[in-house]
Amino acid sequence: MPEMTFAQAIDYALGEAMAADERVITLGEDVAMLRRELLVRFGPSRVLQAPISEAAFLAAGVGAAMAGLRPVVEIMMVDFIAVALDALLNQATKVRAFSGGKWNVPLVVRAACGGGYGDAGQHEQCLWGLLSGMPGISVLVPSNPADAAGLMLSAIQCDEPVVFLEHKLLSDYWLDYLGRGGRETVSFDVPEAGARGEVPKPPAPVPIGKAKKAREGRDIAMFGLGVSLHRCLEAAQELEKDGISAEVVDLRSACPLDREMILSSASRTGRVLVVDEDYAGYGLSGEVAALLSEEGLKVDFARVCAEEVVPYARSLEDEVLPNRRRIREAALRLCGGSA
Amino acid sequence: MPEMTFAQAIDYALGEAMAADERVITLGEDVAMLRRELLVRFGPSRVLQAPISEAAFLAAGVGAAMAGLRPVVEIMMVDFIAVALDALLNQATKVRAFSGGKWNVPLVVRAACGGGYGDAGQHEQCLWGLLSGMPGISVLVPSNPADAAGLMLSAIQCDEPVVFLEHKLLSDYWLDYLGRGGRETVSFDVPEAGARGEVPKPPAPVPIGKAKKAREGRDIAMFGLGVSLHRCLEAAQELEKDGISAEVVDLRSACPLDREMILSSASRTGRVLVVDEDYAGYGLSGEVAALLSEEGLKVDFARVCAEEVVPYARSLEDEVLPNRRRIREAALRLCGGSA
Amino acid sequence: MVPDVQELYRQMARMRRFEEKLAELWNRGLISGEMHLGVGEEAVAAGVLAHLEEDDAMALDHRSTPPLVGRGVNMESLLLEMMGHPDGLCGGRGGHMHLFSKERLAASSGIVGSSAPLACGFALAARQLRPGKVAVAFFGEGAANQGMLLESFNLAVAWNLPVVFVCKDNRWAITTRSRSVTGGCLLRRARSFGLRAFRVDGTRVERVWATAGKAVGRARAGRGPGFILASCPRMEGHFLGDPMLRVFREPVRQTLEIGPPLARALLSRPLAALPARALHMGIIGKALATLGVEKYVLERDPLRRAAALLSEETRRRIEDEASREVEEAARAALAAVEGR
Amino acid sequence: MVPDVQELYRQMARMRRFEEKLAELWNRGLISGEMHLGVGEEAVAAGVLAHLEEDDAMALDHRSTPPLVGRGVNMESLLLEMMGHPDGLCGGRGGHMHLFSKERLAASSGIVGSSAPLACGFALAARQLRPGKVAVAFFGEGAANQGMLLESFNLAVAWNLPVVFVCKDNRWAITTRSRSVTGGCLLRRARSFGLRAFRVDGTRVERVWATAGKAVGRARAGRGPGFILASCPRMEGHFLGDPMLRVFREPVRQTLEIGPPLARALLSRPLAALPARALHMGIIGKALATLGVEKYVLERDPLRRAAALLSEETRRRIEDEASREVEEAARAALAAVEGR
Ligand SMILES: Cc1ncc(C[n+]2csc(CCOP(=O)(O)OP(=O)(O)O)c2C)c(N)n1
Ligand SMILES: Cc1ncc(C[n+]2csc(CCOP(=O)(O)OP(=O)(O)O)c2C)c(N)n1
Ligand SMILES: [Mg+2]
Ligand SMILES: [Mg+2]
Repeated sequence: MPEMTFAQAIDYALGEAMAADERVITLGEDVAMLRRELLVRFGPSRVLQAPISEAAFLAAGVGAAMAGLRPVVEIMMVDFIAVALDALLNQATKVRAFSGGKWNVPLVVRAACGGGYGDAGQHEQCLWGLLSGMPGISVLVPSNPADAAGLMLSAIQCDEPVVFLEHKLLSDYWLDYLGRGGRETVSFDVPEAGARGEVPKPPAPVPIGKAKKAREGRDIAMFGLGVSLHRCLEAAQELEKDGISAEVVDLRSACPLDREMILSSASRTGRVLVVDEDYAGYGLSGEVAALLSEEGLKVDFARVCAEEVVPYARSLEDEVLPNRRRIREAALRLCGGSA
Repeated sequence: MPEMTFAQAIDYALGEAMAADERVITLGEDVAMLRRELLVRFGPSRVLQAPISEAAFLAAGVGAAMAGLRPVVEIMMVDFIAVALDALLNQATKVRAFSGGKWNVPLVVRAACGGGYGDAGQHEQCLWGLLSGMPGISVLVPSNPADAAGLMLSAIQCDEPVVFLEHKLLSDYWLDYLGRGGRETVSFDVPEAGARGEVPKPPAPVPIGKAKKAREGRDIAMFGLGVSLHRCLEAAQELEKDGISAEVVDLRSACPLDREMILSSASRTGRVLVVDEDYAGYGLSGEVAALLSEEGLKVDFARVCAEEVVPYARSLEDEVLPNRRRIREAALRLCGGSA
Repeated sequence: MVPDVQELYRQMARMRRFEEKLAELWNRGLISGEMHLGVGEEAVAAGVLAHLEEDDAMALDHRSTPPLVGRGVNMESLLLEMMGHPDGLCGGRGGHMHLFSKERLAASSGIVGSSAPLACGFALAARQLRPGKVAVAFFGEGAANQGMLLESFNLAVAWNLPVVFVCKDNRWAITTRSRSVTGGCLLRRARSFGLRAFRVDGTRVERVWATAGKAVGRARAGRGPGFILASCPRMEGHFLGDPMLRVFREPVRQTLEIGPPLARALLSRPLAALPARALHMGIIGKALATLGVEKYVLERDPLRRAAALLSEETRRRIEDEASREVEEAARAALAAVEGR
Repeated sequence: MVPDVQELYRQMARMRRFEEKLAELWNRGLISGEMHLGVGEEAVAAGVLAHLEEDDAMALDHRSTPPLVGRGVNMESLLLEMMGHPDGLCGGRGGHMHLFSKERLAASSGIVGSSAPLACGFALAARQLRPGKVAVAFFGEGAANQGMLLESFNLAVAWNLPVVFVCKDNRWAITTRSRSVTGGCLLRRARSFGLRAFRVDGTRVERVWATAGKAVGRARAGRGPGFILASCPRMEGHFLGDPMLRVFREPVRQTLEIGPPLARALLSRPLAALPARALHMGIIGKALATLGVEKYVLERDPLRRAAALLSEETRRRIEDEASREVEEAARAALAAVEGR
């Protein structure tokens, strides 16, 4: 298995899918440069450079998907979905339902997400909670190259709308574009295991909605995804010194959730900590709580999330995004100790 | 206290606010006809007819609010917010945070919401879950004329962005426009206590984020808002015959939630049923579950929500929206009985 | 080339009879929700559709029944859908604002302006998968202020998509006179994005046919997207039961409903200068008056105008056929609904 | 009226020196994230701002420092903000894409196109609360394809708002040649919505000044919104550290980075016809080449051009003053940052 960066893995899977199926196309702003390798391979009729018109080109992606293509539409950063949400909320996710199951929308929306490099909260949001709130959509948030490739493949093969989120802190070119800019004078807390790793060749699809146990543990189950998954693992190591054995589950998709694994980890440990870089309220962490409560699983529960708009200053940002310290403290509290 | 319809109460409060403060204006599509009484009173410079350009006129509302006005912007139906979400997600709710607390946005977004009259799920959504997921916003969902007037007043007085949702089933003119169309041949399950009632004169502001106990009970606490509140009350009556004493709480706002009342009702009854016309996933019901779980309150929990896109056929719609039967069954299950 | 006026009229008659049936069923309470008819738009639909081939696609707005009927979607399944029957076109789950026919590559949406980008996507797929096929978007002049639609004009040009945008200009958006909230002129607006733009009297089917022929032909040949601005009357108000129309149809009852609150508002304190108030009152009065005038401009009925091109006998034969087709579909549909 | 070229140059020099300082601090790692400079846009900013009065408002895009500096926002507080210091303009919470000065009614946003509707709102409030005051929106030519911005053109006309839209046409949107994704011509586009539209060479401050005088004057007098299309160079790439620029600045290292994967892609299976691939490769090559050419069109530097209108002595005096002001602000800001 070759080693790849997170970003390479995604484009590798996309490239393989495009090679295997002529109906797969990709479009978005600056794709001629961002996906130049795909452009060179597949030409401008399948790698379409778009104007700054997210609403139109995302909705066009819906139409293209309805009419037989399998478009991967890039919304450069997920924050910008706000100008184009209609295409998802009122079009893509409604077609299957309104048509009585007769028509479907095999659309992939690809977007960079997440913070940790100092762009502030109009460019560093996660928004998977908001997006997951629409019935009829899947929202994937890989945390490592192999999953990234496998989930991209599954997204393209899926017959329903899928949002694929690429965390900028794992994605070297985004981090370089937006954060480093070629400087040696700045540093970022990049989880190495997420940014680089082995990827099966040919890429193997990773099933949508299946979580993965990233670490076994007895005392507490921590649920995370994307960069937060790595923060959980980092915290779990520290917690070991505190005498706490933490299980860590990589949810891999914000929606659908892997009920089974969540329930089994939660019931076995009796304590649940959701770590979510997205906003705390009305999102993923609440959904996990509801899922547990609905099943009558009465566990100790806490969450570590972004509680407010991500501020610009790196030091403030580090406190708003879930970090090791906050995770550890929350875990200790849950386990009856104190930090 | 004069009796008013739900719709009259809102426009009454809005009219009083406009009379008291020149900075209050209202704008939106068709307001010259929808708010004709305000137009006659305050003229076209304060009741502005807008083109079908929600993105621009909502964002203009943000700018107007920043520059000293207190705009009430109508997005005819909340579903259409999808074309204008940027104004809320990336502008209105970010200004206070990004400006370091130095600038704020006293904006009210008014929109009709909800179903029960056969327009299907591109026009009958609630979306308060999606909207509540943005830090820095309040989302109000009154269930009766007095609250509608009082909350509208508070929304206008609030210095931060507020979404005010007007349920179409309670609002006679919307229901007539969209559902009845002057026909005698159709009928709707309108909760009378919500559609008409006494309203204090002058209108009394209702504090934002304060729930109200709508019914006392011992065995189970049901949380609802808007039309769902009435469905809870109806179900509670039936449950009485089943020997179950149900408490019903009108949340009145989807965000912020009244932590205190939710916790007290939940802990007293030990059983919680969230009844929510909005989508089940990643929304209000999850947030209530998280809130309870975070407090370590281990109650029996269930939710009755819209699980999917609202279908067109009235009979199908009736099953997708929370109804008495589903509420009663869920309550019975929670209380250990069966329907 | 000359248009086949008989065939065009036949399609228009089918659309009209069908929608009259819809109105009847709606009034009987068998169709729920808002029911927007395309009565008055038949010449636009028929004139454009005459140039469509198999595998061409259509993106439609909230007045989508005429194009669907014109494209040959089964009338009974349409009626069943409107009545929310499981055998309806969409299993009763879409309803009249959300009609989908995958076979015919036709989709409607109740979100104003959304048909334009959808058609761009249809056109993009056509170019990749079905070269020589085109997509058409139908929408109103009010939609021409919606951002995603304006973006689509640009997108279509930037990507040279085989798409034709058809703007049905009935001059109203619900109760708003579109001119009063629209800057400039829509023809120039479309042109300024680089679209080839045509203006046509949308009540004259033969002219629509000729204009659409040019626009569709160009798009099909890969010579670029087009825009057609077709004026047409709004004969049945915004939707069935339009309260503004009711004012004219039942003046006494409705004035009693609308009048008193307005008068109260006029007099309520604190008072703006009374002349100002009278002026504001005037704004509403004028809107209502204009609407009233419009309403009775029935000589702009496209069917009447097309009928003038035919012999009385031909017209009657076509009408009879259309009525029969609709009645049969309605009978079958009603039987199915009542049989449930 | 004639422009006060000295004053205009003074503002431009202040903007330029300030942004050079930003670049320095950014390179030192003291400023985080994307840093978009307005280097090359100074004549547009200065020429427009010269017509603004107290209580006029500005809505800005991601290149907002020149207008803020020109409007007199304290340099030290701007620098502190960029460095994320609690005493910064926004308490270190906004950063360079989200700068807000309530006193100066100036707000920036990193969402492309959002400045236009924001300015409409500012203008609406001005009309109600501060008659005779105007609002200005700055944005790039790439933003002119964003729906909410196009809607704003219409809204401004429909409501006759006292707003001036200023489009800084640097011909690029990140790595995209805007012409390649934009239909028609932007001047005509603005005009088609009913805006009074002006074109001007945005590198000539005296011309911008004259044009802006007309547009702002009309708006201020309530005679309607305006649009200015001002061409200007993008001298520093899209943002600091722009990888496309790096290719030209450090050709060897960067080509090693970009080259091999491209070559691999060129040869990877399954193969498109090789000539097609060479063609695709050409697209990228051409983009890079164009950028390279652009980069060296430094004679379009607006400061150089404005300087030619002044005596060498005056120019130097102004430059020195500007440098001193910036250096002092930077010294104070750095002291505060290091003192933490
Ligand atoms: C985005 C959006 N905004 C508002 C509405 C409400 N609405 C439905 S139809 C309509 C008027 C549309 O006018 P026009 O496009 O001219 O079509 P017409 O009804 O005149 O045929 C409006 C505002 C909507 N459905 N979607
Ligand atoms: C809605 C949205 N889409 C995309 C982006 C990413 N983006 C940031 S700047 C930019 C290019 C803007 O081009 P232009 O308006 O010409 O301004 P310039 O950078 O050339 O000054 C893009 C696409 C964004 N910030 N917001
Ligand atoms: Mg119209
Ligand atoms: Mg540009």
